[in-house]
Amino acid sequence: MSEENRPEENHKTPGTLVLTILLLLSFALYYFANWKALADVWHVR
Amino acid sequence: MSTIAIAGTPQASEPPANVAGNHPAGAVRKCDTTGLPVCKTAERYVKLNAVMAVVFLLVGGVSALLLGLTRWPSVHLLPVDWFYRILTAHGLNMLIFWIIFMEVAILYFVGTTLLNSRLASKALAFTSFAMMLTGALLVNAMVFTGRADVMMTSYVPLRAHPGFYLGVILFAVGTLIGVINFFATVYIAKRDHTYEGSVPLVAFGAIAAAIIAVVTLLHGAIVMIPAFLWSLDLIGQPDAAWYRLVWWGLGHQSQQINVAAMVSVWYFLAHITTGAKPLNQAVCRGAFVLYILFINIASAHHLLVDPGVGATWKIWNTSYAMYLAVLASMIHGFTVPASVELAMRKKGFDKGLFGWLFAAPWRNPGFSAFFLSLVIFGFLGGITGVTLGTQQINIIAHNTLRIPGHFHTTVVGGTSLAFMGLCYYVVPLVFRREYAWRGLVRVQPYVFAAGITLMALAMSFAGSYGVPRRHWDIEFSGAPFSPGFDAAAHFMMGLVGVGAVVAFIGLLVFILLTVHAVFLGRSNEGRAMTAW
Amino acid sequence: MSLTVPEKGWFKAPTGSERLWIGLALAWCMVLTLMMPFWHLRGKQNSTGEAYRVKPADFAARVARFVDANKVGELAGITVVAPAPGTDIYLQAQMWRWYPVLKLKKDQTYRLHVSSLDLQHSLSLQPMNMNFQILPGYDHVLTVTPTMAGEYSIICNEFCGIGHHMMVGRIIVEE
Amino acid sequence: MEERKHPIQRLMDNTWLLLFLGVVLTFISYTAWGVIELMSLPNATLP
Repeated sequence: MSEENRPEENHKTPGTLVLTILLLLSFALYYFANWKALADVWHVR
Repeated sequence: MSTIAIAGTPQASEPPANVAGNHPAGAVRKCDTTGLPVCKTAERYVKLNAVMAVVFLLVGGVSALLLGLTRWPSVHLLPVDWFYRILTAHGLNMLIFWIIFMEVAILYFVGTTLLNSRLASKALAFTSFAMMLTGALLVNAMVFTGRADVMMTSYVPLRAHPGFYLGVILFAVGTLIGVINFFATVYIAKRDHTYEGSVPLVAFGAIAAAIIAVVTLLHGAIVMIPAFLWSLDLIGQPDAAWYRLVWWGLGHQSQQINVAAMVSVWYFLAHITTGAKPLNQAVCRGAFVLYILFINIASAHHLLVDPGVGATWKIWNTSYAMYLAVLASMIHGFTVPASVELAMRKKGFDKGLFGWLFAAPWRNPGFSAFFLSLVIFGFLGGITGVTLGTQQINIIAHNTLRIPGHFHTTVVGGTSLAFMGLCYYVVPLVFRREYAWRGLVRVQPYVFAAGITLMALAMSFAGSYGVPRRHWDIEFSGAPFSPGFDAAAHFMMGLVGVGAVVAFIGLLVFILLTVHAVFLGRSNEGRAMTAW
Repeated sequence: MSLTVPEKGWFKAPTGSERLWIGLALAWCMVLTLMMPFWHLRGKQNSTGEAYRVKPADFAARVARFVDANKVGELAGITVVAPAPGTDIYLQAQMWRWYPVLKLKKDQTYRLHVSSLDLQHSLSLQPMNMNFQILPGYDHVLTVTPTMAGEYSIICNEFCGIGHHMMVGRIIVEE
Repeated sequence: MEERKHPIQRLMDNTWLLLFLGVVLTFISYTAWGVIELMSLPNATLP
């Protein structure tokens, strides 16, 4: 069996998963902080 | 090519690949480092396009320095007319000429070397290059002689000299011809069976970029031809809202070509610097398909507080049809570092969560440029882009410095930095010349990344205090009222200046070392390139 | 690898942490997708793009009538108007001024019509930092409710020529 | 024996279909819809 088709035990990438979850958390923080900032301005439609 | 024969099962439905490719005799050489075939015609045009890319990068870079020194409140270098003139030149040279010349070079390289094919047409490659160069020179001539102080966007009814629109049209049509030449190469490679099965992943990414380029350039033609005719007084003024709608089909989507090309370059550099292989090609390709189908409609990001287009149109289009292109970027943001992690772990750097990352080849400028590009694009560019492109949130961001703060982390910290990392391999492999002063090359990506990050973050903060983009004087001298920005905003504008200077130093080091290597570097013909 | 053709059988479902990440990312994209319609229905700040076609001359004439009917004074050489709450009010953008100065009441709702007589401009209310694009030929209607009293500046943040930085107007909101 | 391919793999291997879809979807969703929105605007009454 070739390298790329081996079962996924050899495909463990825990470091990358931690990095991407960090990305998701900062994303959520920035995103909702901006909704909060938006909620503070005048009302407009 | 390793294929696995399962006992009793016949092989693929396609006939076997023609390993020699479809090159005429003498038109191909074997790369001394990688063993890959290099089409000599394509190589010539890769060189020509890459050299012009760097020339326009220098023009855009000097402009950037002047702009940074003008928006630095205590320096305020340029007079008002030259500020807007240089700003116009900066946008066009950086966002259009540097990047698209580079991308045409990438397309020619990928279409021929990775697909093992000859370039479809020498004549088209020449026509494309000649038109692009003429167009870019014409635009620059118009801008620097003060006949097109209209910004990169040239929003009607602002009006430039007809030569300006003609230059943009020539450049766009020239690019389109180059893209057609690439597609023709993809076609003849398949027809001549120069490869077997599916195209390589990097080629697939390049195809995605080329498809996005077609959409972009069609919009460019639709909007620029009426603007050109209007500047000649042959037709009436195009409608302002219509112009914005179609122009951003050019302006925003041209940046999506960059995204697709940059991600391909990430896969390329990850492989060539660490031996990384994607975990699952179907996932990577699926993400590129999502780009092709959905990323272009986010041109709506620029019209979120515009009159005329309604909330449904805005919400649907700004969300890339339910954020499917964002999903694609988040997938690449995983698959690219994961492939590096896997490769490093297999080499034995298996300690803890991040042992692989610390052991990565940080002294290799190809790797550091690629990984910094990934981090800057993901953490700064991606997050700010999606947030600012949220329909309602755009109310507190439109046309403030938050917007350039965002796109300097995507297009400069992301795409330009990745392309610089690419050059550290293109020059030794295609020009077959070695870089000198290698210690300086090793620090270049860090200097550039630090400068651009500082500048972009400072722009973002200043923008959240309301500081406008494309603005000569935030003291508003001569205005009836003074808005009086927060002192913190002025401090941030100072940091914009400092960051711009640092980034410019990084850029200048890149350009000088690259020009030196191309014209005076030690030749490595006949042997492998010196490893970084 | 990424530079050569993939081996046969490359098309397969993701597994392990890659699959987990795709799931997380997809869930987050659904959150992003739902936020905009949610805010459109429940939030107080939306840009609906309400607009009508208008000839610049017609708009200028309407602004002139509006100013005549509601004039209360002058500030820095610009006429100040104090329209009745709940009415249609007008603001004109041109190189390089906003006209007139508007005096509004806090927590009252107005239908603010804005258009340009020449180039594209962009209305940027400071220090509130609210921004809307203003185009010639389009009557952009913003149904706006000032929720805070004070003096606000309107700067132009779309490039409109050499005097762009001098284009500053004012809105005064009284309790 | 014909090799069986997943329909999505077949889409990924078909450059021309991808090109077609990429162009058409953008023109419908962004450009055409946007232009229709602009064209269907009524004239201002300026009350």
